[in-house]
Amino acid sequence: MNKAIGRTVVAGAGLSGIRSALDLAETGYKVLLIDTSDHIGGLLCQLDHQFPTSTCGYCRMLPMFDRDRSSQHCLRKGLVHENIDILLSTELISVEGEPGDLTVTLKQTPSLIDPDLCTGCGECETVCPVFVNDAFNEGLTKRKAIYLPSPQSFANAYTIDYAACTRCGECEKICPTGAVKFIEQDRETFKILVVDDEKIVRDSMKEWLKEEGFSVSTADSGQTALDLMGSQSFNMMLTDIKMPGMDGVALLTKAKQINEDLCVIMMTAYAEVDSAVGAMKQGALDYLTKPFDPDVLISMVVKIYHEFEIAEARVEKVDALILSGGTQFFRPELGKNSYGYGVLPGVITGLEFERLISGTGPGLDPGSGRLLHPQTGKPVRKMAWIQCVGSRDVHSGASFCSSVCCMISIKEAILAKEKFGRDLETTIFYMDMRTIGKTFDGYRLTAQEEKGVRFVRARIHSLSQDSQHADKGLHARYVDLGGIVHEEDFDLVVLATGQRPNQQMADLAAKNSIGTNAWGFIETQPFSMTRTSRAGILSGGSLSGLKDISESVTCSSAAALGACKVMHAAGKRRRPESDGEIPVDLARETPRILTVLCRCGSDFSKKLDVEVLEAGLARIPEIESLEIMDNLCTEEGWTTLIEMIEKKMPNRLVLGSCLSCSHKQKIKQLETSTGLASNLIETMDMVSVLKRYPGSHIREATQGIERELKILISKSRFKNPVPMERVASNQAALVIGGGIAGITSALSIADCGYHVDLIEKGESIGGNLLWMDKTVDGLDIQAYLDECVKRLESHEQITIHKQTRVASTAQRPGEFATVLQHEDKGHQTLLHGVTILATGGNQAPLEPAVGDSQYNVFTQKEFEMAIQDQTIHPEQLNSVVMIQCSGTRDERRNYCSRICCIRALKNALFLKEKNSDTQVYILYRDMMSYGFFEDYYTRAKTLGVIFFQYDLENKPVTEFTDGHCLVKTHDLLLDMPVEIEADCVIHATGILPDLPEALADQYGAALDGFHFFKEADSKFRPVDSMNYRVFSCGLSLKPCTIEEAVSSAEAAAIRAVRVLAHERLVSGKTVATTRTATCSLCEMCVDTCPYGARFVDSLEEKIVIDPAACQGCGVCAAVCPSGSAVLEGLGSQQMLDAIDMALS
Amino acid sequence: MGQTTNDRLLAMTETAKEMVGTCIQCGTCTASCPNTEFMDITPRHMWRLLLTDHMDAIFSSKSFIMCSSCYYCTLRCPRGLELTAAMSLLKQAASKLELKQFRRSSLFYKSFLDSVKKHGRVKEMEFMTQYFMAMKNPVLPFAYAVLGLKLLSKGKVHPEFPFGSKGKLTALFNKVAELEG
Amino acid sequence: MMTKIEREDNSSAKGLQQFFKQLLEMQEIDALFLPVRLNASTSIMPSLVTDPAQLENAVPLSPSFPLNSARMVSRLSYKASGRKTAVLLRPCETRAFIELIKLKQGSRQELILIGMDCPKALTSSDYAAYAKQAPLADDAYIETVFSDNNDTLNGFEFSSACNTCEHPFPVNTDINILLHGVDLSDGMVVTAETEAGQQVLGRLNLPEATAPARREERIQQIKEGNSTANTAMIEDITDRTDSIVKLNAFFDRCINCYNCRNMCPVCYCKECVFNTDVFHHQPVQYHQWAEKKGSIKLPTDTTFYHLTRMAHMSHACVGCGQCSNACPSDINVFQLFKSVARLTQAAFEYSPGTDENESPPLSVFYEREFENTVGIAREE
Amino acid sequence: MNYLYYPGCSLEGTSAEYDISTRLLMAAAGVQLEEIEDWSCCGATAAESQSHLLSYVLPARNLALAEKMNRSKEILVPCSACYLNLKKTEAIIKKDKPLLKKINTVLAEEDLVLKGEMKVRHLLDVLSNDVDIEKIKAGSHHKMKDLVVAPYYGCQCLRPFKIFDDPEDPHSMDALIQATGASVFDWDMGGQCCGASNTSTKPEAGMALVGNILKAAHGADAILTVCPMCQMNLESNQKKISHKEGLDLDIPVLFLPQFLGLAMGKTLTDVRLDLNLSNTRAFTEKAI
Repeated sequence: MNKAIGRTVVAGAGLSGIRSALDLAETGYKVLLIDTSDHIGGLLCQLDHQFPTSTCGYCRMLPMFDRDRSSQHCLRKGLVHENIDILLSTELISVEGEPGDLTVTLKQTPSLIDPDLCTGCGECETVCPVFVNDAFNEGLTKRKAIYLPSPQSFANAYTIDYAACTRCGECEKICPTGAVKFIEQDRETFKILVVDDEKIVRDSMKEWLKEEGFSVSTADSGQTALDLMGSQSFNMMLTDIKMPGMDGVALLTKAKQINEDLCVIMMTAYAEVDSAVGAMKQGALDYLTKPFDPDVLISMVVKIYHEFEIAEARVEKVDALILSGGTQFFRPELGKNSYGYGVLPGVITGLEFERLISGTGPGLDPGSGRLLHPQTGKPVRKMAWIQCVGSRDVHSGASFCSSVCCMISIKEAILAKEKFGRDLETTIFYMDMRTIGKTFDGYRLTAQEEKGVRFVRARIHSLSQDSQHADKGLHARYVDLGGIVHEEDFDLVVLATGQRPNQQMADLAAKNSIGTNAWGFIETQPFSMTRTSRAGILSGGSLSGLKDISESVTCSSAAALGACKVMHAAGKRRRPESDGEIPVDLARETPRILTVLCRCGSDFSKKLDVEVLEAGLARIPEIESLEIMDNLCTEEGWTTLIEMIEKKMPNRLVLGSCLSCSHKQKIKQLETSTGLASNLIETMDMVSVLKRYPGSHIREATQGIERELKILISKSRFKNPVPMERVASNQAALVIGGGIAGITSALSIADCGYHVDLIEKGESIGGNLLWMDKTVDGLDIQAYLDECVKRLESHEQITIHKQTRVASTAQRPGEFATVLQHEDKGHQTLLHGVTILATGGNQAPLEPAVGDSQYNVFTQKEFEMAIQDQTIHPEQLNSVVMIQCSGTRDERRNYCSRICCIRALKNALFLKEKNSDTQVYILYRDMMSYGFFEDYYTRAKTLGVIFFQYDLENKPVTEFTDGHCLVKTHDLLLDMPVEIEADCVIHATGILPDLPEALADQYGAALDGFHFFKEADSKFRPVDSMNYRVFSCGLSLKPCTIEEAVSSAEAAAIRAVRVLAHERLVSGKTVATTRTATCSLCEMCVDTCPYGARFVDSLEEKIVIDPAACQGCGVCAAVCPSGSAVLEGLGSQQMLDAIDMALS
Repeated sequence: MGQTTNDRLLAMTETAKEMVGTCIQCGTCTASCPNTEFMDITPRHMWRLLLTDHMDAIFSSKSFIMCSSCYYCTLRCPRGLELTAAMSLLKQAASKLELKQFRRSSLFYKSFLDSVKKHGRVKEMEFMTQYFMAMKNPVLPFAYAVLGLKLLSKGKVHPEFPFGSKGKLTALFNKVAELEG
Repeated sequence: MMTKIEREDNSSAKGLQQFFKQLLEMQEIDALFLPVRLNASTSIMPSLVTDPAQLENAVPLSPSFPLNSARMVSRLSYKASGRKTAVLLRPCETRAFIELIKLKQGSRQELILIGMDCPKALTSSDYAAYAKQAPLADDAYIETVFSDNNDTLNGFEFSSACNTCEHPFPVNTDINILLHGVDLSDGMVVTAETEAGQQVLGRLNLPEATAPARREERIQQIKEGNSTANTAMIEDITDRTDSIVKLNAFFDRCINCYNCRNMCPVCYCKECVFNTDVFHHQPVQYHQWAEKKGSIKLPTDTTFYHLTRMAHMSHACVGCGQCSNACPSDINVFQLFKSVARLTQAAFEYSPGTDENESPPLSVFYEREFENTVGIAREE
Repeated sequence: MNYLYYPGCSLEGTSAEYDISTRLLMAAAGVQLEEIEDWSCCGATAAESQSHLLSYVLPARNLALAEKMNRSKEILVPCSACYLNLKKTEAIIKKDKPLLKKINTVLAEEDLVLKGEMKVRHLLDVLSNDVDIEKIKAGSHHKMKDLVVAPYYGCQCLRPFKIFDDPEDPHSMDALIQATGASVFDWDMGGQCCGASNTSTKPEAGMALVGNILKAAHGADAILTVCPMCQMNLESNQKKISHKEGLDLDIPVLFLPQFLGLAMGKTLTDVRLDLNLSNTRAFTEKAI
């Protein structure tokens, strides 16, 4: 029986959507990747710089093996993958059905520009008369109504901003390829009802909207409106909120009962913004604040008209759904706006700042290299960042912490310093600095001590500006720890705006019974960061709460794993791997190169001297001929090219055209229709070469084109189609470590149908979970563990080896051979294709100086175990002191273990629950209750837990005297000594990883400075090692909660399944080889290969390569002095020849 | 200050302490307060003292008396704490305990309420006179003399005792006192 | 451990022979590698000796330096032979060998490396002339070269490599023979530098020695003298080669014989890229070049060849001078190479041959190099 | 439009002109006011400082009286302090039922019952949201067109209850001022505290705050207020502060309804400008 190929919809094509999609596509499943915006890449398209390198690394997410199935360029430019279909400007409307059989309804707004025809020449942009704020630059610059969706976009096709476009038709007239086609719009049929008790409002709105071609009716009260709706149907209603009798909100509810699809926009005065926002929760689409500009009204209406009228519905059958819409940022102008965002010049959001200083940003002064104020254009000397804007603030409806803003602001402050010099003063005002990652605390120290960023623990309540003295900048007032009130002026203030749920996803969730939490974020199931309340629907990335890049990527991979399990369970198959014909060996054939140039609908004689060009190329013996053709982008043009190739039978082709005709997919098509191997086709972007010679410099342009062509010709003439290398790949996994990360990754891989050997050095499975009782959320850990272990033990694809360690391992292309050593049973050799290092970690032991068990001094773990053993009784405790960061976050172990604060809160809440009279004191440095954990911090405070902040200079000291235990600390704020008599002291000692360097080393993995697993890239490849067959998860990777451990384990699992799914792995076209004859076996290439793709075969005395691991980076070729390490298709000979040709 | 007073204060400020329980000492209140520069302890520090039971320190300062109920702190506190109300509770405690250093303001309020209790509505001249007498500070009235004369001349204050039966709200006041113990 | 090699018949040379004989007679040592005067000639060549009797022709210290022995020791050690060999090397030979070890072209697993204060060398042609004048003058040579005044030898200038050498003292060896600042009449000083060296030396039961009193002072003198000479030499060569025109002129006599490469101790490739098809041009190529410029000199790729060799190996150049020694066209390749090497080695903070654990620059990447590499300069 | 009216003690005494001008303006705008019978003091800041329960009982009595009248569900309050006390009570009894019960126990002494039906509205709220601004425009004689006036809101009509204006950046008076033809003085002191409650007990603190406001108002022709405490504080300390600072800080201070009344053609006597403590001559000369 030919089973169907598994297919998943990924809704949201930002970072997390792309991660999920690629993981599934690489595994061999089909993906439909959709996004509501007009370009993929999401938020990261707007960010040029990432922590900690201050560069971008988006491309590190691209496939590593069989990579020619996918585009291999910057993901901000776009993505092409054989297994991924991408639909932009598309919204997910509904989802029905069961896992393995879901029906999703999509709504796509068609573009007025045919992307296949658009050459990106930009003529339309020059004639477009409309200027609007460029959303990509966060409104800091202007753009036309016809524009490139993102400056990096690869497709290079223009798009039209429907809301701004006046449909003047100029672009349609000038487009040389006829790509712009305005669809006949029938706005007459779009019926709008305006409801307002004020006549003047009704009348003017009617007039404005009629001018745009819409049909408009009016009503002076809610009742009249309802009456009208009874007699005719409307598409849209604009209603005032405050009206006598029935108010707007009541009308909304009733109108929706009559017509569920009615688009409703609320109109409101300042005082009712809250009710307008409330109305949006009840189904209103948007709101307008009175008084409003007609343009704002029109653009809102036109946009909705497009989205709901022109958009086409589309129904797809899929197996699973991954929601990855991300989060939205808090918009100060719509809520509590005490910082005058949008009002005071120089108050910007973090994202705006990133745009301001991006490579093309308007904030850069190319002359002086200084940062310029976006409004005044004057150099910026003093900047401030204000944290927790719209987070940890009940007045803006956000009692949660947004988790990542602290790090973002540190990054931005460092960037400012790096880009504009140390003289630029930078200050971060914060409440708690939440550096909750293993390298974050160090980054903060770098910012503070090396870069000179000032950190002030104070909240600025508002900003003001002296309207008469705008040059004084923004005035801020804050109080320092010593109680001194300071007044300071800043040129630029960056607001670290917090997270808000993605509204579109929240609406979708509400309509499709997908559970959300108290704040409207998608809620995931216990111990999972991806499973939603509906089976088969997964949440990826930040949708369930803001995450940094690495956590988002991890969570999205975990979501992909979830989808993969669904598809496997539903019996779906993977896409068969094309065998790929072995290309003809051309080594002995004389190269015959056909050179074809496309005119792109223009007159070449005005741009090029074709005769000169022909004469120049004719002296190259390998040239078959130079052909000029037209409109390659059309069906007809394409056929002409194919016919030409069939007639002339060249064995190589050099093609000069616009970008869209020469991208990978088109060339692949050409290969299919002509049999000419795609790597024998060289392409040139004619449009951009010719752009270098504006005006009528025909001679220069001809020379330029000739030079470019000659380079391609030289590249091409030494080429031989290389059969793609394949390496047999072992399809079993080894998981080292039987904690929750190991268990989860083993189960996950096994659930996808692959065999797993799990080894555990101890006698029982469960790791740290064995000593835990409940999570801070009150979830029963033992029940969860029992269930997991039961599944593990009964899974037919899993073999468990307890009391077993790795004795040694050897690697060859496609396989590991690991020798296991059982405590009693001796050795056993396992062959496996991937390795997951889930060796876990432990709570660091108590330092002997602070510990004294007879005085009830514990680590957190010891305390919890003592409670369970009933060696201490919480009811009897009078005073408990918890000391956070004990022996950690200082020179000894300079990282934050992330989970100790949460654990302390959990224990504090537990103690208060057992005995509300127990005094609980938490001595902390920064309270790391990130994300929704903030609520437990608040709850602990509400229950009377007393928190003392201390700093490194005054660490708490414990003294023991005849039966008494006294903790001495220093209250940082009050600057006074504090002594607490305690009958129990609990130290949060942090996490120590348990990943032996020798073990990691054997598998080609590395450790970081703190002995955790070192990620291939901490942000974009957070569970991978540089060896593409080795992964890590759980505590050996980094400190994490149980949910986070499960998430990283699932991520490691899908990353492994990606490899395991292939019997044979296909390399990329560009891979390195070794010429054994000239190789001196110096092993320089082995040492330098960043991907661990090279091995010494000591039996045969040669270097062997795993072609799937090789990324064609060419480092080996660079270090090899004898030229024995060769990059296929990019040999020295070709390079030298290309130089000669360019100079000839 | 004696231990007993401290204990009484602890009991009386229990509600205030609960009200600021979730304070994270971010300092927004202090930076927002128009009277900070006249306070010996800033609100940020005061909440901290309250949370750590340093009643003696709080009540040996006069900071909370300086609160002019502008509600900026309440408006801006990211934790949503009703700080102005908490300030009032501290004022109440100080007043009930008749702490010496708060005599001036306590008496001011007391005189005011006495006037209300008697007449239902307040008559500025009456309560001011009472207040000055209670302060037993013969010089103090002169500070207000100019304003007083001005008001008199505009006919805005009436030196004679006002309308309304004596003891108009006495029943209410007594009942409140009874309920509050 | 510091012991003494006593003179034999008032001859240091014989004393040394005796020392090596004792070594070879030890059970642990199967063979000795050291310079031996060949029968029936004045030529002194590195030899592998297994018969102690044949050590009477051994000349451990001489001005003869026909080739850098690192290449030979590499041949003896790149794989296990099952035999233990003691190897006597000049400091520049040791350093070159250490580089080869890093490149997996040799191993010290089965070797005892014996180093010595450098006895300097004449160029091969000068040595031939000198040997004619003073055959078998081994002791006189030792007296001269380790005296305070050793600028010339019978009127012959020492090789410019030796005069400008900044590391003429042994490093990375197991056993060292010290000669500078030593009162040779009282014998030579031999020290053990590693545990392996200690074991060997301990068994020889040599008399104890004290640290030579004037040694530090001599080392300092020599270093300073050579360093001054080196700077002058580099200034001079830089001046002569600091443009592409001058550089081409410098190499205009090059005949692509590749002798310099063949004699370079660190040029370790089995087959040089210049011997492969990369530089085996199509006939049409020569014509195209000639057409472009009007004429071209043949052989082509001469300067390119030297530049490539510098690119590949200058980081590992130990400054032994054998490239110049081998050049039939009398091009002072060494001087140019050393001047370039000084820059590349400084750029990578790399010191070839001094630390066996220091990885070759291209095989490691330090994050601090990132800014240099990607060209993003950060404000500091 | 029809509201119950709670003048409060100050409007009976020190701020009689506020009472008079409010009644006059509302009548002109076609709004009927009916005074709550037998109203009593709201407790001001004094009750709050002395007794928690009392601070709610005093306003509650007035709310209960209003409910008893059964005429309108909305109470118009010109005095910001009274407004806040009444508003607080209105709000808390919706949430804190035990407190409501306690309050009713006390009110039983006067045979009163509080149900919680009344909505407390500030005069400014009613003026800017309920009163048809066209009426003010229509009535205004453009005498004010050369004037630049500084709207001063004070604290308690803005905070903590966010009802009709932005508590950080209030602007509700702008439209009313512009309706008269006058311009709005551009300043950001409108919502700042004037320190009235401290002027008697801690004069230096109170003076500092009034001083800031008076200084910032330099350049305006008048300050408009909507609170008797603010009015008194801004008016009565001008001389003292001017003397201390060595500046001329004299500025006319008017209640908003006085100003609107004048604009709409009422006479100086009608709005009792004679009762104002500040020197209003400069203002009257320029305006009329």
